[in-house]
Amino acid sequence: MTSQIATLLAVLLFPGGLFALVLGLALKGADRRVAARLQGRVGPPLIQPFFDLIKLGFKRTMVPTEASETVFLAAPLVGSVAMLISAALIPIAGVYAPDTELGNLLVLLYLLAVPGICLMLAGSASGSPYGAIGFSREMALMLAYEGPIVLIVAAVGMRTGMAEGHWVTFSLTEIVRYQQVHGWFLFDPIMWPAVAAFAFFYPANLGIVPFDIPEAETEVLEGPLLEYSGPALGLFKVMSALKAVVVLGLGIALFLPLPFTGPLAFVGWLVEIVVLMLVGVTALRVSAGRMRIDQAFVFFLKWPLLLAIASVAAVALAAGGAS
Amino acid sequence: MNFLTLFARNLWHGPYTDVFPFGPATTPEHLRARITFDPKQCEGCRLCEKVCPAGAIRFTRTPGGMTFDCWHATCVFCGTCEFYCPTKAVKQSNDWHLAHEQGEKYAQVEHGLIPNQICVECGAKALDTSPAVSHIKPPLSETEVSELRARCPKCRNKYLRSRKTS
Amino acid sequence: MTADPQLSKVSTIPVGPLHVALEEPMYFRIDVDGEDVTGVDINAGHVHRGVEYLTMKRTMTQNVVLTERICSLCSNSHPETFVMAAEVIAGITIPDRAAYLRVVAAEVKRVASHLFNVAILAHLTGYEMLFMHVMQVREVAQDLKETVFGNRMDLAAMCIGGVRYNLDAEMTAYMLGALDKLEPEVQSIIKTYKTNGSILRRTRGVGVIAKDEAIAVGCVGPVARAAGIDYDVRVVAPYAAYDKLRVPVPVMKDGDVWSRAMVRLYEVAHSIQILRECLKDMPGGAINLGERPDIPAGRAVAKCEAPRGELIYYLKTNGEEIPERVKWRVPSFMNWDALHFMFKGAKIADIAIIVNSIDPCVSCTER
Amino acid sequence: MTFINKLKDFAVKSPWLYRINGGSCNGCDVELATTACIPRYDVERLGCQYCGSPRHADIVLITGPLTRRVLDAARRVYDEIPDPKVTVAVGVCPISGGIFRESYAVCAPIDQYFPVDVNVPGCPPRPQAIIEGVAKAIAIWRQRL
Repeated sequence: MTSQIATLLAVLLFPGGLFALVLGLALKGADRRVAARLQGRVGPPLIQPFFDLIKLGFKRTMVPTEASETVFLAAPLVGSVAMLISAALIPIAGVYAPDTELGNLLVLLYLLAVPGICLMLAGSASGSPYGAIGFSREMALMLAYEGPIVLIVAAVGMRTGMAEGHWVTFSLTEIVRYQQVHGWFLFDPIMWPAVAAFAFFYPANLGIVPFDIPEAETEVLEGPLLEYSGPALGLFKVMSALKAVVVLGLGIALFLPLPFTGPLAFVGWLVEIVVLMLVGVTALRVSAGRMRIDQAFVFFLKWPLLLAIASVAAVALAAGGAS
Repeated sequence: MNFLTLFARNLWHGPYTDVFPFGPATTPEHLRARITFDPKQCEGCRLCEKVCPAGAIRFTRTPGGMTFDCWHATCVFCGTCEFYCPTKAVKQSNDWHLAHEQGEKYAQVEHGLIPNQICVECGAKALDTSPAVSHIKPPLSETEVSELRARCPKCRNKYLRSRKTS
Repeated sequence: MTADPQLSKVSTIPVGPLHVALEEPMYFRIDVDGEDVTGVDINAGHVHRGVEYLTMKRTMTQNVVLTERICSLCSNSHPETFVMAAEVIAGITIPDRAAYLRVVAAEVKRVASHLFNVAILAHLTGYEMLFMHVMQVREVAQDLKETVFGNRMDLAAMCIGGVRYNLDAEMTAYMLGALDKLEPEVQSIIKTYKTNGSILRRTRGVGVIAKDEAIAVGCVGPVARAAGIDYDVRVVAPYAAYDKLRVPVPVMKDGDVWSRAMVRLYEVAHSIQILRECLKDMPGGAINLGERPDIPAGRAVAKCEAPRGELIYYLKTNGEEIPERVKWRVPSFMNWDALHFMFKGAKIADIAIIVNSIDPCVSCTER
Repeated sequence: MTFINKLKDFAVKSPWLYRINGGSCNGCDVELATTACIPRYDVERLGCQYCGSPRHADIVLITGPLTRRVLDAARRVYDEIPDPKVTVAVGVCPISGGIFRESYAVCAPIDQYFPVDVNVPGCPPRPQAIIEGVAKAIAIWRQRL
């Protein structure tokens, strides 16, 4: 019973739920502010995403006549809930470790695919031709980036698992604990291909330039989001804010968890995620142009996939050499 | 320029943003915005009404004289009226604060009245317009201009003719 | 490449008339096979305001301003060509200083117009920082227009028989200062567009038109010059003071979106040089003929090089204040047909980029 | 009630803009793009953001004299904007028809078709004047929330 309450709290309050939502929105605000600075502007206040969200709450949600209403309204809800749960699966080194039953990388991977699927559903349910193009682009992009991430996760799992004496582990808690003892995978040359592949994965998953192709405003108006308004649009904003926390948190857990405990570890984790957001997302987003979907697809089949395969091979070879 | 240089430059320089609307905005001296009208200087030739491409300027005969109206909701701020006005009674100021709420839409007018006067010579009712004096030789003195102004168009002609002969 | 079997068959998507990527209302019906464009149907007329009809309701003086409002991006070329046609009919030679001042107004507009177009190109490729940087550089030109001419878009520089604005020593110094600020920035922008991967990836080999196709549809302006056609009205048939100035004409061979952007950027750099030369050689004297000249009955054709290409005016008068007929052929009208060639083999993502690359001025074309 | 009012005070800090081009000569549209996007004016300071879809918009800016051909499209798009919304007419053309007033192809003034709230005269208005108009529109929007 207590474990169920703990899980519920983890999903609703910390580190999922409210905490992740506030953090995600704050990250988005920081992203916009810093992007503006890099572009030579003042930019919006840090808490602008909160204002946006409150504003959307006061607006009406309009359902297009051609849309299938249930799917149209359910898509953002399902996406947000999936992200809420996955935020509870991300360990914060030295502060929070998810329930071993829950804290499984494979579950997380499935949950991470949900927002993409929701966007696809939203696009096709809205009945607009741009939504349909958004659907096909999102699908293509997902096909392109889902392969590498599975391999990356496998490589990390194998590296940890083999060192711990079994074949492979999918427990994030174990991966974090291993790194706390043996140092970051970021500094482990064998893991570098995996790190590089992950660096290609997260912009695509977060849908930022150069991979914001499904939502490209100047090409397909905002694609799947075109027909959304009011609270439903707000839910999509919530989903994307949570996703930023989940994906960046996953990156931290996989490659650079801090070896501290207590408040210091928590503050350290916050610093890590903010730095990742500003350097990895904001700077990238403003300094590049968008790719075309065919270019992105070929690009993903080439580099991240190769790197991911290389990382699995490297881990396997290293383990073979050691034994 | 590569993006890192641009990053560095933007961060080093700070935002390029103007303070407006939280502070004053820069306004060039020659900005063409709100039309102003000075009835004292108007010659009453109605050339501005004729050249105005948008039909924003209207002169109307009223019992009290002749009114000038420039509708800022129609004016295209081209400055043609100012350019052709022989006495520079119509001028374009650089006041660009023209945004208004819909309720005030029909109040966006520059209004002026060229009043009637009684001719000092013949007693006829005529407009108190500024006399066109630029091409007269020798140039009129100030007292002559004010004397000329106090007359109706007919008596003005008479006045000028008598001046030439003297 | 198609991911969804539903979309693998040809479907039609409407672009516009109100589309965020299009500055103006324009309506395309695009047949797509997945992401590939298979057919384009351009549906025009959304910006038709009946300007040709209005020119026959207004006097010659009023028409100078009316033609300026046909389009704000080439707002100087329209009245310039119109007054040139009127001056041909009336047999007026404008003062030397007026001729130079006309060149100044035209080149300032060209700088702003071209920079706007290349900035939008960066915007359409999603490269926001470059877009903002170019727009910020363009602000120098905008400030120059506002300070010297009094408006950021419509200069109101032309009148029949000369120009309406004058440059004193202070203004000249200000303009030279602005040009000094502009020039290094433009050079660095040229370098960026030449080397930046994001731009090159989306623009090289996209929207290609070959030289013979460009000749066949009669392309003009930067579109023609990017396809290897060396044609510039300023050189071929000099007007105003262009016969006394050195006008370099940049020509490129590839005929793709990138070449068109580069031609525009080089022209910006050349325009700055022309402006400097103008300000240096500016003769003294009158700026216009004073009164409003009478235009006798007659017919005339005049042409000039607008930022988008060759602009031709036909004017017929009957001795009255109101012209009998005014007709103009705008550069975008000629470049419009080139879109059919450029869309061949394009992707959905390229549509906006290709349309923007001819710098379409719908409001000129549809009046 | 005060809590709701407080929330509304926060909500007005996020006015999203959408522009409808009613057949304008580009002048106002270019100035809108300038106002919206470039560092010098940076409306994002006010929380404004240009959106690609009418469904996301709060403040709609209409330019151009509203040609007959574009009228239906403009009305359709206008109806897609969820309430509460505020309409701003930018430039003299939508306010009165400006220089195109007498043309057969022009439906201006647009207040016959749309409930206009704020007018920003100018041909085209300077970006600062547009920002001033948007600020007025935000004040009206607060009352409507």
